[in-house]
Amino acid sequence: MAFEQIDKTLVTHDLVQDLKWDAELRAQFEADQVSVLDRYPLKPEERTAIDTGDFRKLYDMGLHPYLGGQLARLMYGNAAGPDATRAVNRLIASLTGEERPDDRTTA
Amino acid sequence: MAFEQIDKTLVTHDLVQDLKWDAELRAQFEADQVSVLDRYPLKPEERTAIDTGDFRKLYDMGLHPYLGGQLARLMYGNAAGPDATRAVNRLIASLTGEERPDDRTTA
Amino acid sequence: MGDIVLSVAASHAPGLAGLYSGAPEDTKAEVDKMYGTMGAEIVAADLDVLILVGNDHLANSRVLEYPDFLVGMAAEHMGPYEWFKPWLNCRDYTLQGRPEVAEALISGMARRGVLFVGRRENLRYDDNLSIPTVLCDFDANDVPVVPILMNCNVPPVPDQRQCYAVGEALGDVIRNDLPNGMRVGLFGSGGLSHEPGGKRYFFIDQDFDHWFMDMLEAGDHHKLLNEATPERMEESGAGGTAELFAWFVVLGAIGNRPCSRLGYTAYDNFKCGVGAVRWEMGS
Amino acid sequence: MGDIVLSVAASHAPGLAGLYSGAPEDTKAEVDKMYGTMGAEIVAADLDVLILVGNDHLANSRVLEYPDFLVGMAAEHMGPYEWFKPWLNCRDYTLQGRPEVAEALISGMARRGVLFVGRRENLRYDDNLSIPTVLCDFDANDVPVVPILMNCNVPPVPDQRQCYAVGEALGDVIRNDLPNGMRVGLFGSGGLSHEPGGKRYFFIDQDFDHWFMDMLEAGDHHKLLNEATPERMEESGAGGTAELFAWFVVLGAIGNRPCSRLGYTAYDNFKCGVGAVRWEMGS
Ligand SMILES: [Fe+3]
Ligand SMILES: [Fe+3]
Repeated sequence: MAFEQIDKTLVTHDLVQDLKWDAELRAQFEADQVSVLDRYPLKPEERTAIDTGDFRKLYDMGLHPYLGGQLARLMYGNAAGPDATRAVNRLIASLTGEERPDDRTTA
Repeated sequence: MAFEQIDKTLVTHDLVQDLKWDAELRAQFEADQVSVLDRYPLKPEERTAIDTGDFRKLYDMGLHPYLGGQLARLMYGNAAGPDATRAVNRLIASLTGEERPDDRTTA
Repeated sequence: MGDIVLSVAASHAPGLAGLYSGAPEDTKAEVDKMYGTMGAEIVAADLDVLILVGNDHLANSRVLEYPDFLVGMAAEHMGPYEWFKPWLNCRDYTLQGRPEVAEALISGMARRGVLFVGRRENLRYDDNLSIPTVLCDFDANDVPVVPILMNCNVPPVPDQRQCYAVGEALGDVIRNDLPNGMRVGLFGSGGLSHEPGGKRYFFIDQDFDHWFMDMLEAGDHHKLLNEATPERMEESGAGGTAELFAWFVVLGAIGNRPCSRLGYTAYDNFKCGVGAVRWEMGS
Repeated sequence: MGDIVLSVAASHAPGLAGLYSGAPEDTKAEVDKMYGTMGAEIVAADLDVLILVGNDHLANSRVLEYPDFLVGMAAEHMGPYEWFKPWLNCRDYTLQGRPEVAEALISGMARRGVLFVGRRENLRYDDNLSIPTVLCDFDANDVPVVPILMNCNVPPVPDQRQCYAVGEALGDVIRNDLPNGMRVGLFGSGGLSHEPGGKRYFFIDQDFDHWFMDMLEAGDHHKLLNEATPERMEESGAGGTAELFAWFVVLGAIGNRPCSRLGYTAYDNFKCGVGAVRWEMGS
């Protein structure tokens, strides 16, 4: 991932930041992801990539990796320990295309 | 007025910008200036200068002249023509210490 | 491979709308000539986008969080902003935006090391966009616009050299990142000498204004970059004259091109030297 | 005439709080040593203000409106921000701010041509401020803090030379604009190698980390400025390692001073090389 590939104008960035900054929106996202995503003018392939947890596609479209990591935690778990480790592993699995156990902590 | 003298942290800047951006606040300011000013953590001499229309003092404290011009229009009239000309003349009179008729348009 | 097919720069004093009817006939005629010429040439140029660079005037960001360059990314630009209406006394307008061009500018400038902040919402427009719009009839002629509002008077102000360098990067983005054949116009909005909100609010420095436009016509950018400093601008009108840094962005983008003035007038009630120039962009 | 009486820099990996209890004993001991030493020295230095420079991590501004440097002007800094709490798993804290120092920095940097954006509200703090706070006990010891949150990974990123130059200006402001005798500490927060959110999320480049701290100890700023480029940082962890640019701000502010490392550990679950250094500031 070259940082040059970041597309600053990608709408997913606003989604992730709104979710971090607005506890109510976050609760809605956890209860009904679809209804929250419907409010954002995402490109069709951007929306599909979020729906399917396809981080590789999102990164190819220019998602900022730091916000990608946070999106994974918003989707898969944000608490320190096994919870966030699972989120990290699912993110890496999507980016590399490799199977990866949820508790793996080495490269 | 050297632009170097601007104090970016002066609270009056926020007051002027809020008044421009919020029609309701502006209506309150027109009806009851004191009640609006009370909401801002202005320094005592900054508050007195606004209360007395002492722009020279405000500029010495670091008020941005562009916002000073707009504060004069908020206080004395914002419409093109005689209205704004009066505001400009009162501002200049305060800055220079010269008497100045409300309709003067030359240096 | 976008092409810069048109470049102009002009004053945007609010009085050009709000105080026009009370101005002397010769002033009105000079204003009509300058802005009429620009309007006709802009329409004739059949632009895909007009990039307008001008002073933000503290309209869109707080003093403590004031960016150097703010790009209007909206699909439509509407103005004037409500509070400026009585002061401008001009018609309301809606212009087509070009969000995809705004995005390309933001991304392209970032790759070239220059921060262009962007906002998707309609920005607050005062005279910076409104005066060119209503005097050159952008609205009636469906001229698509991307506005770049800049910092001309909140310290630290990007100076003439920095703005010229930003313009060089902008020109590079236009030529290399925008779609092939896209017809781009540039409009530097602001100046000439004036001191809004200052002791010398009604002061117009005609000598400076002619000196500056003479230098543009002479085409000596080296001398211009050496002499048109913030200090020199401040002498001729603190916090206002430095709006001419918007013209340096245009200069940097186009490099050295033949330049001619389209007119000039100094009417005290406008509180601003009013002039316009056009650069020849070749065919 | 403020005096910089203390300068340190250290990693702020969130796992230092949230994953500490599960770390190996030797890792814990190394962490305790580094942050314990810094904490004790900061308390002993009897600071009037600790200026902490660290990555904002996209916590306080949108990607499209992301400033290079954001100063926390609040009278109190409270953290961690709610969403970061489970991930950090550290105690809540309230630190004294120094609004008048924050204001002096903003104004002083503006006069020196550098834009420091400021915000009066409490900022959202994640590991950048929280980890130093809870590991060095700023809260328990009433250490007054002015945080400067910076852009380390949103294009265009200020590079090592730009950050060093910003640090030079900052040092000048501290020495010339702050009150006589004010005791100032500097804390560079961030790094070492890591790649948050990337394919190599668990990667730690120990060779790079030692190379970088060796260079600091060798004190060759010229070589450091030539070699610690954004590209070199990206090789060792895209978007994370460049947090070390915060250390360059400290370097620029203090110039060449003897430097020694306080420790280092590379525990995979921290997802970050963790090290700390201290510069000798003389008496
Ligand atoms: Fe203007
Ligand atoms: Fe970090």
